[in-house]
Amino acid sequence: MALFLEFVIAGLLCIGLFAILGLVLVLMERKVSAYMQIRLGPNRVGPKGALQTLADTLKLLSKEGLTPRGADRFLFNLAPFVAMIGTMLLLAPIPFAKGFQLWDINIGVLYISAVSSLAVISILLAGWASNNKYSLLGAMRSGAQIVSYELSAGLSIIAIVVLTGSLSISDIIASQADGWWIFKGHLPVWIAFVTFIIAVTAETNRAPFDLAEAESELTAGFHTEYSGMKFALFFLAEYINIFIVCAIGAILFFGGWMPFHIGNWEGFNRIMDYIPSSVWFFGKTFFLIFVIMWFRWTFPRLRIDQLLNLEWKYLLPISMVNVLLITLVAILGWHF
Amino acid sequence: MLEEIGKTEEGDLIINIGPQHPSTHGVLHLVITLNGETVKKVEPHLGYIHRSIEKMSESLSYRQFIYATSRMDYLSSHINNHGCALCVEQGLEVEIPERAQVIRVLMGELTRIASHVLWWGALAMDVGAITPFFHAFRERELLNDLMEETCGARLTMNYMVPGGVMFDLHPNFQRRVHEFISMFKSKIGEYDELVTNNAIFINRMKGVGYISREDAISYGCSGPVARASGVSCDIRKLYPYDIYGKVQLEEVLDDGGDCYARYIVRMKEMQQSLSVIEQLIDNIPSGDHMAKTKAVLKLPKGEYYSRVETARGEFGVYIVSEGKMTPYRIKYRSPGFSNLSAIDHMARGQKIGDLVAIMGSLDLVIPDIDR
Amino acid sequence: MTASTVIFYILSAFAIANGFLAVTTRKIFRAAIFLLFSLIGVAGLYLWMSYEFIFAVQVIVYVGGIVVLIIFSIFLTQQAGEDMPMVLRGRQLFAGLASLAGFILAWLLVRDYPFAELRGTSSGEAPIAEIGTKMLDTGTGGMALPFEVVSILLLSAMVGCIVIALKTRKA
Amino acid sequence: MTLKTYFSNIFSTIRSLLKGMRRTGYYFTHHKEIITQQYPEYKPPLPERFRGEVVMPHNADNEHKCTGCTACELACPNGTIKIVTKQEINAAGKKKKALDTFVYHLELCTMCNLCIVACPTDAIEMAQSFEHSVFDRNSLIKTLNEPGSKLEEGIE
Repeated sequence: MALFLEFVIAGLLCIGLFAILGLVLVLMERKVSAYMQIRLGPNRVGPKGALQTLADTLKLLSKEGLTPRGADRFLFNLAPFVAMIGTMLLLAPIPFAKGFQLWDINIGVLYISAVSSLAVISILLAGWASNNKYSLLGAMRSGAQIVSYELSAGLSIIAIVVLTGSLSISDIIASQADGWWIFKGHLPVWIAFVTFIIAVTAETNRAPFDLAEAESELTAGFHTEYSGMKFALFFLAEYINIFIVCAIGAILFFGGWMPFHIGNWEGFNRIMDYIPSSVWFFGKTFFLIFVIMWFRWTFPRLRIDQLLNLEWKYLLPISMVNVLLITLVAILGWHF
Repeated sequence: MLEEIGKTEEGDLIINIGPQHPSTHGVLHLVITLNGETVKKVEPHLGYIHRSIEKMSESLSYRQFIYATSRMDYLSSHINNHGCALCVEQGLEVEIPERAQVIRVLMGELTRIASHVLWWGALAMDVGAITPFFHAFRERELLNDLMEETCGARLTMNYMVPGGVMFDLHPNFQRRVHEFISMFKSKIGEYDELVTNNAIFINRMKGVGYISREDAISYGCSGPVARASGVSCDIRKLYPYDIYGKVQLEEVLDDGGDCYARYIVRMKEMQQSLSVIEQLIDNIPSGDHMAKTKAVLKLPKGEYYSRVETARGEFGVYIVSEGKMTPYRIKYRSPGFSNLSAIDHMARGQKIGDLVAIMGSLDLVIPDIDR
Repeated sequence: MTASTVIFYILSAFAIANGFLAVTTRKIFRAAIFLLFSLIGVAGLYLWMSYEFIFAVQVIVYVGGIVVLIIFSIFLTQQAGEDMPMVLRGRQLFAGLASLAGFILAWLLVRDYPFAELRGTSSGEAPIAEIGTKMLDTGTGGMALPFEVVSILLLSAMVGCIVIALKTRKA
Repeated sequence: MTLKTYFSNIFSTIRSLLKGMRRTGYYFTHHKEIITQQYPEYKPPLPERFRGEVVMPHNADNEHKCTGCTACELACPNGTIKIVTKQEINAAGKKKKALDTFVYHLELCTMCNLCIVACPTDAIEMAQSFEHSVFDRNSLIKTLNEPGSKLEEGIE
């Protein structure tokens, strides 16, 4: 019975986190874009516009969810839930603070990369079932995109796995107690980090790799026909996905909830320890999220063939060589 | 599911871009035939905002019809009005005071910068970068403000009238233009940082939408589109009107023929316009801003044609007069229409993303095409 | 009946029901999706047995790879949205008999396999490092040879793909 | 493609991208560059030549300058102005044409300023108002002369 209660509490917390993260991230995106575009952004609803996304959610809730004629009704309605469930499953192994992890699975990062491949299914489903040519083209694009970028994302994760010698997320974090991998690992880890950021930006369909929805080409791509709450679910899943991949980035390269320590500066290190571990975790994650948003509001979009060229001609060969380098570093113990 | 009307016999996908589509900048309807992502054919369908301005003008007097041309190419409304005024003046055979000529050229060049700045932002948005659009509007707002002060309107000016300009310059005009020039010069470097030198942008533009010199001529392209293919067609140089014969102006030519060449030509044209403004702004001759004309204008029986260089290319006004108060027939030669006709040639064999880039590089203003 | 058994039956029912739907639906895209759910159900069973590694591999390979590939090939074929023609009665019968025979065969194997002996050795969680070492082990129980054979198979498939892709380019 | 161009490509690409990010990053951190104007609270001053709608100024004695000559009506390209005249007996006892109602269709007006230019007595001018939205388009049909107003002395 206690186990059951635990399940219920964990589930409720997850859903709550989901909703809050969605609201916060959408607001953050709008504010970041506004300041980069010399605008003010939302500033009417609530203090400094803080309740704007809540108002938008209420609007989306009250809107009619249309299903276009000729659509495969069952699959059309299923797609947003697949997107949502896939994302929700990803929350399980993420440690939000020291010892605050829902499920310390021994194959943590492998689990993440496995379950995140569900996202592509939801996009393919949505694109196909909408009976819309834009959606179909968007789905085709994102299929090709996600399947290829999973490779280099996986390889850059493997780089850290090689250094740590474990797939478990808690082990990976524990291995960074004396310094984050981004500082300990020299150039190869930096290369892995850059590849990782590029690959996950592509995997989450964010600009400059937002070809699946490319608004100037395909109006809205795979979710052209979605409206109301069904659209909101896609939207939410996209933002939570960003949070999750950034959390993984923070765990792999920035030590998750590990505070920042410098060698033997005992005083400094102690001060750093006073900052709660959850602050460290969310700080790092949100920094990475900001970087990804920064990309979006700076760069033009790539074309589909350039996108695949980038992966197959640049990222994949580089990260393959990089894995070899990392192995060398790990075997010879060159890292600190 | 898609078999109803969406396919050709060879199994290619037919897809509608527009009439309502984010990248058509208005209600342009393109029917494109796709093989996968590759464009096989582009068919523009026009007429969604046809307002028969030419026919309407036949019932308006020679003072009245000019206002309607602001609503054709609304981004170069000054220059459109200028062309009409020139055509009427050609028939009236009036001498325009030099001050009016200088004001007209100044306004025309400011309009060109305002139009190109907007195009720059819109092109960046077409290829997926949204931020430059807002930065472009910062500069454009300054121009709009200073034009509003003199002309009384921000978009549809109706400032040029047969015989000169409607009002004299506002006393603040020179100061504000100087302010704009210094501001614009400090910001133009940002344009390069954000877009011009961006590797993704260059990749999206280079080698895309190529049109050769011969093809550009045979499609009747004009303006930056033709000049990017090496066709010398700047009306300001070839058939100088008003004060253009006396100012230093370089015709910007490029032989790339692709989207990137068109981009570079327009960027350089902004610099040229800026230099024309700098030459004129401190040397505005004093005098009247309008020649004396009769209260009711009547053109002698005959045919009149005048052309000006708008931000998009050659704009021609053709008037047939029967000697009455209203023209017998008016025909406008709008640059956008001819430039659009080349889109099929440019986009064949390219990707959908390229089609959007090509549309952006043509700088289409749909009311200019439909009239 | 413990909660664990309930979960087992739910997962099995989910996998079987979706598998059944996959072969009975007349829309080919839906068939692919039901197949996907069936595979997810199987993955869930692995997770239930706390073979997390196999679960992850099942999801990566089947959900992320094979089903996506199937969906892609559905996209690329025409008339994929239409109902497939009904299968002839005779073929239906034959297919039914074949699957029944397969089921009986599998059942016989399962019935006669000495699971009891293995149950003692399995400690639940499979250590990943051990799997990795076994993969490259050339001694007894090592998987080096099958691993390399599979690698060569995949390599030749890849080369074959490239050759086919190059041929169409020339034409 | 040699290995050298391969890597120099990568580096030049990354450099150009970082430059763009530096620019947006600059604006992200420099909030005084923000150009947003909060419209209903802040109303930007409009220049005196701004063309918002045609109005007919009246002086303190409720007098206007319109003689009802219909020059503006003729000048208007859209038929925005309709002038209704009446016969009036002036101080000298002579019968004279005078303005009865000056009907202005704001919904048809394109703010081209031709009527203002055409008016020989400067009776009408452009106002700097621009918030014209209403729920009923009939309320855009306006009578510009005030009730009971009359022509100013000395205007012919």
